[in-house]
Amino acid sequence: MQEMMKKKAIELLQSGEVARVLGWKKGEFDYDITPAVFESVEEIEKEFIYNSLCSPNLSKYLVKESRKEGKTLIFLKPCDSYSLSQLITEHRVIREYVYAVGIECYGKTDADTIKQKGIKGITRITENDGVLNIETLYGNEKVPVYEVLRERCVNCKSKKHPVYDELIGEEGEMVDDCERFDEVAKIEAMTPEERFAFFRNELSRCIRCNACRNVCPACTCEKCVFDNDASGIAQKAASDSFEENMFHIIRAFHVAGRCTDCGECSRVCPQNIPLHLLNRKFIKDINELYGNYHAGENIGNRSPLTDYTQNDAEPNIVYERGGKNNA
Amino acid sequence: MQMVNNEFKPKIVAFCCNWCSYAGADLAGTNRLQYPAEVKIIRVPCSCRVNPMFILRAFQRGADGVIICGCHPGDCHYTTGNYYARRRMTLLFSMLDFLGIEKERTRLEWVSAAEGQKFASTMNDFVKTVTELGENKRLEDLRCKK
Amino acid sequence: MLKIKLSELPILFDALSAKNKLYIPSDTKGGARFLPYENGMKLTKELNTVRSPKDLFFPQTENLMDFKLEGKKIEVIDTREECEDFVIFGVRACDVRSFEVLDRVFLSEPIDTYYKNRREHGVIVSLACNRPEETCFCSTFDIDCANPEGDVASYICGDEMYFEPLTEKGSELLLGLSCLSEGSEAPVYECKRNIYEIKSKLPLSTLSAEKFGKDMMEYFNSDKWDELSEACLGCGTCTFVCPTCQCYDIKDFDTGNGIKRFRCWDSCMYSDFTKMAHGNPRVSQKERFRQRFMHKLVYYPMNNDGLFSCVGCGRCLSKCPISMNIVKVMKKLGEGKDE
Amino acid sequence: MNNETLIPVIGVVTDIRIDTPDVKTFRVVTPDGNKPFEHMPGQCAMLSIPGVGEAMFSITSSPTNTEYMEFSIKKCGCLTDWLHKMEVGQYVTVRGPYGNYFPVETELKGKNLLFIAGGIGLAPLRSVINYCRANRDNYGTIDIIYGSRSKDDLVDYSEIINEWMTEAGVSVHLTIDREQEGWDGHVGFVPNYVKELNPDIDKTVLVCGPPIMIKFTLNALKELGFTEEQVYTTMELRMKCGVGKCGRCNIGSKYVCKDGPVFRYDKLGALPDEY
Repeated sequence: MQEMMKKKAIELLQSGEVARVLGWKKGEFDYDITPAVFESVEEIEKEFIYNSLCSPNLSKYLVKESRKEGKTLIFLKPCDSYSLSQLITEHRVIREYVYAVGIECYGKTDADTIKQKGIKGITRITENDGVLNIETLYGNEKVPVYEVLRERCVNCKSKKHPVYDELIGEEGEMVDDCERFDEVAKIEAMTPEERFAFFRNELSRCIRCNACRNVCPACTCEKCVFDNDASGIAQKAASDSFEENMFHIIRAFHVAGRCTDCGECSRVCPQNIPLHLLNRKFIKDINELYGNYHAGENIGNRSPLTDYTQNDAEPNIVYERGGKNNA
Repeated sequence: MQMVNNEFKPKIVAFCCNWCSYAGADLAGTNRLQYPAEVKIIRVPCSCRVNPMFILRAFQRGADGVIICGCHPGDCHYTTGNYYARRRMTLLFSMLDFLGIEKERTRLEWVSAAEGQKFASTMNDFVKTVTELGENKRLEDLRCKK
Repeated sequence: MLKIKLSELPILFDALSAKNKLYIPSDTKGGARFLPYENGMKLTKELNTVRSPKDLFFPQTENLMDFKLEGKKIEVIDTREECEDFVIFGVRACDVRSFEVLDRVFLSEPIDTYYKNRREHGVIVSLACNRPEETCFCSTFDIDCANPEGDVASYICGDEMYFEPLTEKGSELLLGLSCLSEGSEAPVYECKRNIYEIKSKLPLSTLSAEKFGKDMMEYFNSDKWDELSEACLGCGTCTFVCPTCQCYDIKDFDTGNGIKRFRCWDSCMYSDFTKMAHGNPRVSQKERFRQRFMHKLVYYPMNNDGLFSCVGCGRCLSKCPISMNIVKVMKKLGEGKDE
Repeated sequence: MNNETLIPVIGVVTDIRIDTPDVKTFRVVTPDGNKPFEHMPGQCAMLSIPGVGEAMFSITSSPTNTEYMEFSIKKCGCLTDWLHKMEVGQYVTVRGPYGNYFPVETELKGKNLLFIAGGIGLAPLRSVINYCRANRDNYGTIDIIYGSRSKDDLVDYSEIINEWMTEAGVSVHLTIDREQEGWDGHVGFVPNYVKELNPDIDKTVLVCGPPIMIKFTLNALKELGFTEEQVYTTMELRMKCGVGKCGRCNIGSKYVCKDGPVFRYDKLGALPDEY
C-alpha cells in the first residue's frame, strides 16, 4: 500500500499535475507519525509513510494548503474523505485545487491505544499481515491490529469515499450494522443524575488546550468565538464547571449537522475525554428527528440545521422521549 | 409585606420575539392578566435570533429557567425564522438533557400577538415547574453567586 | 534510610494526610493525575501523570484579587490567604527539576507571592523511575531519574518502598512516622543499578542539548522552522501538559456583583497570545511554534545560567496531536551543526 | 504577606486634557492627592479599569513633577476607548513602575540630545524632555524633531509652543505629513525632515514613534553618519504582568517589560526581528 501511494505521489509530482503532496511522515519512533507536506520526490522517498498507525485526518490542512499555487495531492482514508466532502460543501476548500486519492482502510490504531493495554517503553513497531510486532524495553509483544483499534474504527461507519479522483485499493460500502450510537443510547437510558455525574467526571478533566477544536475539520472559523474577547464568552481556561460545560456544549453545537464523526476530537484529547459522544448525540437526534443524514456523504447537501420542514417535531419531544425522568 | 425568607422565587428569562410574543406579553399586561414578576423579558427580533449561548449565559448569570417565545410556525415575520429556531432549540434542549441538566428548565412556546391569555398561562405554568425544580445547580457559575 | 512494605502504603498515606493535605498520583479515566488523597486511593502504576504537578504551585486558574465598583469608585480587595502545608508524593525526578525552572521565573524579583506562598508550604516526596519509557530523555538535561531531588527521595525496591530525607523539611516530614522502619541501603543500590542499566538502553539516551543555549540568531533564522511547524495545529496541549511552561494571562470576570481578576495558563501557541490593538508581531503559526522551542532551548538558558527550560519528561512526545515535539525539533535543528 | 506586584493601587483621574481628536492626557493621583509612585523617564505603568482590561502605558509626565502622574493615551482598542469616555473623578488602578528607563543619569549626561518623535510616540519622550529641562545643566543642547499626520494630531501642542519653543537652548522642529490650511511650518515625513535638518553627529538620539517611522528614521540617521550606539528607542509589545513572567513580550531572550522598554539600537539589532 505504502509503496503504491509513494509511486502515485512521485508520478503526479513529476508530471506537474500536483505541486505538493499531503501525507504522513515518519516520526522519531515508529508510532509518532506527523502529517506533512511533501514538495519533492526525495522527501517522499525518504520520509513518506503509510501504515496502521497513520491516524491523523489530513483534510483540514487543505484549507491552508489548497490556497497555495497549484494542485495539492491528498491521501484520504474513507472518514477523511467525508471531511473533505463537507469542507467542499462549505466552500472552505475548492475542489479544483485538490487531487484526492482515496485509500482503503481497515482501521487505525495509535500509541495511546496500544499503551492503554499496558505495553510501555515501545522501541519499535513493525506490522505484518495485520499483526503488530511491538518491541519494548521490557520485552516483546505481538498484537493484532484489530485488538488495538481506535474507538472510531471499531465503530467504523463507512468504508466508502464520497469524494476522490482516483482510488488505491478497493472501494468499500457504508457499514450497515455500525454500532456507533450504542454508547449514546446507553447514556440516554441513565437517570439525569447519572448522566450529570458521568459528564461532570469526563468534562472536569478538560484542560482547555483547544486541541479538539483546532484539529476538527468542521471548525474552520477564522476566529473562534472562544478566542474573541468581544464575544463576552472568550475563555482560556475554565475557571468554573460552568465554563467547561459551556465550551463543550457550544463546540459540539457549532459542528452539529456538519460533523462527519471522524473522531479526531477524541483522538487528540490529552485527557481522553470521549468528546465524540456529544457529536454523536447530535447526529443521533438529527437522524431520529429529521431523517437519516450523514454530513459529507454528498457534496452540496443541505445541513439539517440550515433546513426545516413545516412538520418538524416540537422541542417538547425532548420531555417525552426516552431516558428516565428526574428521580 | 415581608416575604417569607426561605420561599424560593426562581429567576426566569423569557426571550420573546418582537412581532408576536412580545406583543402577546403586552396584551397580557393591558388585559391585566397576572403572571409572576420573576419573569424577565428580553425582546429579540425573532426567535431564531436566540443563540444557544444566550441561553447558557442566562443560566450562568443566575437564571433558573429560560423560555423562548416566538410566532406560531408559519406566522414568522421573517417567514421561516421560527422553523430554524425550532430545530436548533430541539437539539440544544436534548443536549442539555443528555448532559443531565434538568430539561424542564428550558422551554420553547409559540405565542401570537393575540394570545395574551396564553402568554400569562404559559409563564405561570413555567414558573411553577421551575419553582418545583428548585435552584439551578447543574449549570451555575459559582462566581456569579452572591 | 527508612522503609515500608508496599502493602502498608495506605497506612503511610493515612498518617501523612492526617497531618497535611496529601497529593498522590492516582489513576483516572484520563490517565494518572495528582489528586488530593482520600482513603482507599491507590498510587498509580503509570510512570508519570498526564498533567504535570506544576498545577499545585501554579494552578491553571487562580483568583488574584477582587474589585468592588461603585459609581466612579473602585476598591481593591486582596484575596490572598496563607496556604496550608501540603505534601506531594511520588514526583518524578524530571518534575522535581521543573520546580527549579519555575522558581527561577516566579521567585526572581519581583517575587510572585501567589507562587511563593504555595512553594513554601509544599513538601516534595520524589520517586525514582524503575521503568523509564522510550519517551524519557531527562539525562539530556543532566537529570538522574535514579537519584531524584526533592525534600524526600523514595525508591520502590521489590515489595518495599525506601525513603531518604534530603532536606530539613523532608526529615521533619518523616519524623515520628511509626509505620516506617529502618532499612539497609543495599536494596536501594540494587534498584539504582537496575535503573542505570535500563537508562543506557533508552532510545533517546544519546540526545544532547549541548548545541543549544547559545547562537540565538542562528537558530532563530534557521530555515527549518517552516517544515517543523507546518503541521502544528496551534492548540495548547504541549504547553499545558509541560511541567515548565509558565506563561499566563490575566483576565477580569464580571460576576455581576464585583470583578474578579484571575490569572490562567496561556499558551504561546495561541494566535491571540501576542495580539495587540494594532497587530501581531508573531503573524503565523511558524513564529509561535518557533517562540516555544526557542524559549525552552535558547532564550531561557541564556537568561538562567544555561539551565534548560525542558526536563525531558516526554509528555509532549506522547500527547501532541500531530506528534511534533521537542525531540524532533532538537534533532532537526541540530542537523549539520558543528559541535 | 509581602507586597504583590500584580496588585495595583487606586488612582483618581483629576484632569483630562484633549490633545488631539484621538489622544487624551489623563492626570492621575492617589485618592489622598499624592503621586501614585516614583518613576524614571521612559518607565511604564499598568493602567486598568477592572472588568474592561489592563494595559501598559508609558508615563508621560516627568519624574521631576512631584504632584501627579500623566498618561497620554491614544484611542485604539477596548480599554483605551473606555478611558476616553471616562470623566474627571473616575478611579482607575495603577501599578508600576515597570521596565528600565532612558539613561538620563548616566550615558545621556553631558550629551547633546536629539529627540525624534512621531505621533503618540512623543508620550514617552515628553517625560525625558521635561526631565532634562528641569536638570538643564546636566545636558548639552536639546533638539526636538516632532511630526504627526496633521496639525491637529500634534500631542501636547500648547506645551510645545508655550514652554519648549520659548526656552533658551531648546530648539523644536515640527512637521506634518500633508499640507494643511493654517500651517506654515514644515511639511513632510519625519525621516526626510531629519535628513533635511542634517543634525550634528555628536548628538545622542532618542527615537519613538510608529515602527515604520523608527525604521526609516534609523536609516536616515545612519546616512547622516550616526552610529547605532548613539540611538535609543523605546518599544511596545503585548504585556500582561509587567514583570517578565507572563511570557509574551519577549524579543528573543529579552523581555520588553523588564529588560526594556528602552533599548539602545545596537542592542536591539542583536535580537531577532520579531516586533
